[in-house]
Amino acid sequence: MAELSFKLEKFEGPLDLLLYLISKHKLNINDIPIVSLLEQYMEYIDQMAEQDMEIAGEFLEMAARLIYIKTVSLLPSPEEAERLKKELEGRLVEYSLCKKAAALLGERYNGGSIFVRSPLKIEIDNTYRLVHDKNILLETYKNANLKYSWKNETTVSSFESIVSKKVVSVASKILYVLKKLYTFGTVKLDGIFEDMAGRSERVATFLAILELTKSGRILISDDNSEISFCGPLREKRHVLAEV
Amino acid sequence: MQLDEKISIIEAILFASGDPVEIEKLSFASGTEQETIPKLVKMLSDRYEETKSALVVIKLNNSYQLATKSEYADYIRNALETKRSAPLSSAALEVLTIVAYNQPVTKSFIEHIRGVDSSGIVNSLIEKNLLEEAGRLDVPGRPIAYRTTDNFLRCFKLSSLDDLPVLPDRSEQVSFDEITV
Amino acid sequence: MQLDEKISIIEAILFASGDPVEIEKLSFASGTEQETIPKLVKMLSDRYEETKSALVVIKLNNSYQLATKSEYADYIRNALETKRSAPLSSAALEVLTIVAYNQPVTKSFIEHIRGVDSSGIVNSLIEKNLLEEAGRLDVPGRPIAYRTTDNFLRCFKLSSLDDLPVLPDRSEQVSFDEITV
Repeated sequence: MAELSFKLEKFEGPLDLLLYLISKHKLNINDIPIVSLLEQYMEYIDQMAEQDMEIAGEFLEMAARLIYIKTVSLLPSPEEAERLKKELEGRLVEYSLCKKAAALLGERYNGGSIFVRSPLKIEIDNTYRLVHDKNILLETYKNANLKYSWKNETTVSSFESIVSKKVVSVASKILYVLKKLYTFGTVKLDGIFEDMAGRSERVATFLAILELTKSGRILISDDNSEISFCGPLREKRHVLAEV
Repeated sequence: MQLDEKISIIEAILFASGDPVEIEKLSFASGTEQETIPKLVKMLSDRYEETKSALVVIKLNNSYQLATKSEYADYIRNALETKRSAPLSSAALEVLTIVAYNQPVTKSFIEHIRGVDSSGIVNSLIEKNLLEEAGRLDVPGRPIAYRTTDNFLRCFKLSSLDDLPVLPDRSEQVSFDEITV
Repeated sequence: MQLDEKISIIEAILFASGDPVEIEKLSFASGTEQETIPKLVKMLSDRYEETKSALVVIKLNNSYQLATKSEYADYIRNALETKRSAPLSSAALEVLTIVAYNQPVTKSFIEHIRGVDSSGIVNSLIEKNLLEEAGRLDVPGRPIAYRTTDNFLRCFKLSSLDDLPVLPDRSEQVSFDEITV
């Protein structure tokens, strides 16, 4: 187990972990089987949780993202899922390129073993001596003023359309629910909506719980009053929560 | 003027400046044609080579700088009482790579590619004088952009960013051996 | 170890230190007996002499320092001064113009118009003797105000500030009262 935890800690982030899984299981990075990748990914996350390692938000967010892609792919029209999958694949290819380039660059590093001097200190007359046409000032002033008036036009109303309509994503709420569960083990269903003001937020949370239930990550109790993790985590978290 | 003398003028200027000096400035200050400067610098390098001097002339972008050969690093560290700097972590190398190939870039660009918060690493690379701020981008929020420094070029034995290793082929399948740094 | 190599170690340490280095330190850092150091330094000097290098080793009390021969002083001055008298950047011109038309103004007024921190530019314009301090403004915080210098008038061929090109429409111009600091 000690060996495993060493392995888990060395991942730089979720993308790093995903690349590892893709390479370990010889998956095609240009056409990832999301379902099996998600399973393997969640296995690692569970292991981290079992070892009481602090799971960084980025790892949970990626879990939420994978679950979301999987869920969307079950919908009748798979275009959205395909788009999200392509986006993730793109990021993975890009990150793997980055890692390769970093390795190449690392080979050249000489560890700061070349030394240079600081400049000689001599008395210097810094007076500016070049001569310019005075109309340069006029041109410059016009441009500087332009900048100012442009700034002036940026008023609250420019942002209204962005701010007023707040859309809460289901993915962010999946993350929210998972985080709650990792902290408390079991969560009362009506408690989870308590602090939510907006309709969009409530709807997203509700959908998040449905998605998580559908993908088998969480379990709704028989009387529909609380949720908890499926599988081995459940018992452990129960104990923790009671202590 | 004797050729030897011209070489020494270049040497004197490089020595006194400490920092990299552009070819134009060397040309202006020494009263020599710009085209001749690289030749004179080459002769200065040869002179150091022949006398087994500890000094070298390195080229950074369009500039030259006088520096010590890396094999003398330990002796210099002893004298200046500086510690050997720890090797760069793979995370730091990743961030440097992203900046080097895409500069100027913002922190959020770096984080998007790496998928993890990289603020601490960027700051420590700035402290190490491998990255520097490059003003603010003219996009909403006016985020700070970052670029690599001359010291970065020196530390990676590059004379300019064009010298960066060619990026691996995009189409290749990753294997974990390759990507473990 | 070769004698050549020992000489170069001394050279490397003197080069990187910049300041004078004591014999004890040279001895410790290079792992050479103290008595040997003067001999090695002498050989380094001879090496410079033979190659007609611009460098010399000078002795100060119990220390040695690397320096340039005095006959190169003018070239060095040329090089270091051109570093400072490079043509004004467009940012510097912008700051200069803002001050010229609105003086006396504070740094925060300049920053307000430009939308970016301008402290460094103001300071370098002061160094170039194009701007100078003009006392403190009698507003909260008593910020320092800046104005242009006589040298500024010379550089832009103006006989007085009244000579500044007339702005297209004065009423469009932001005045200091509008944007209180």
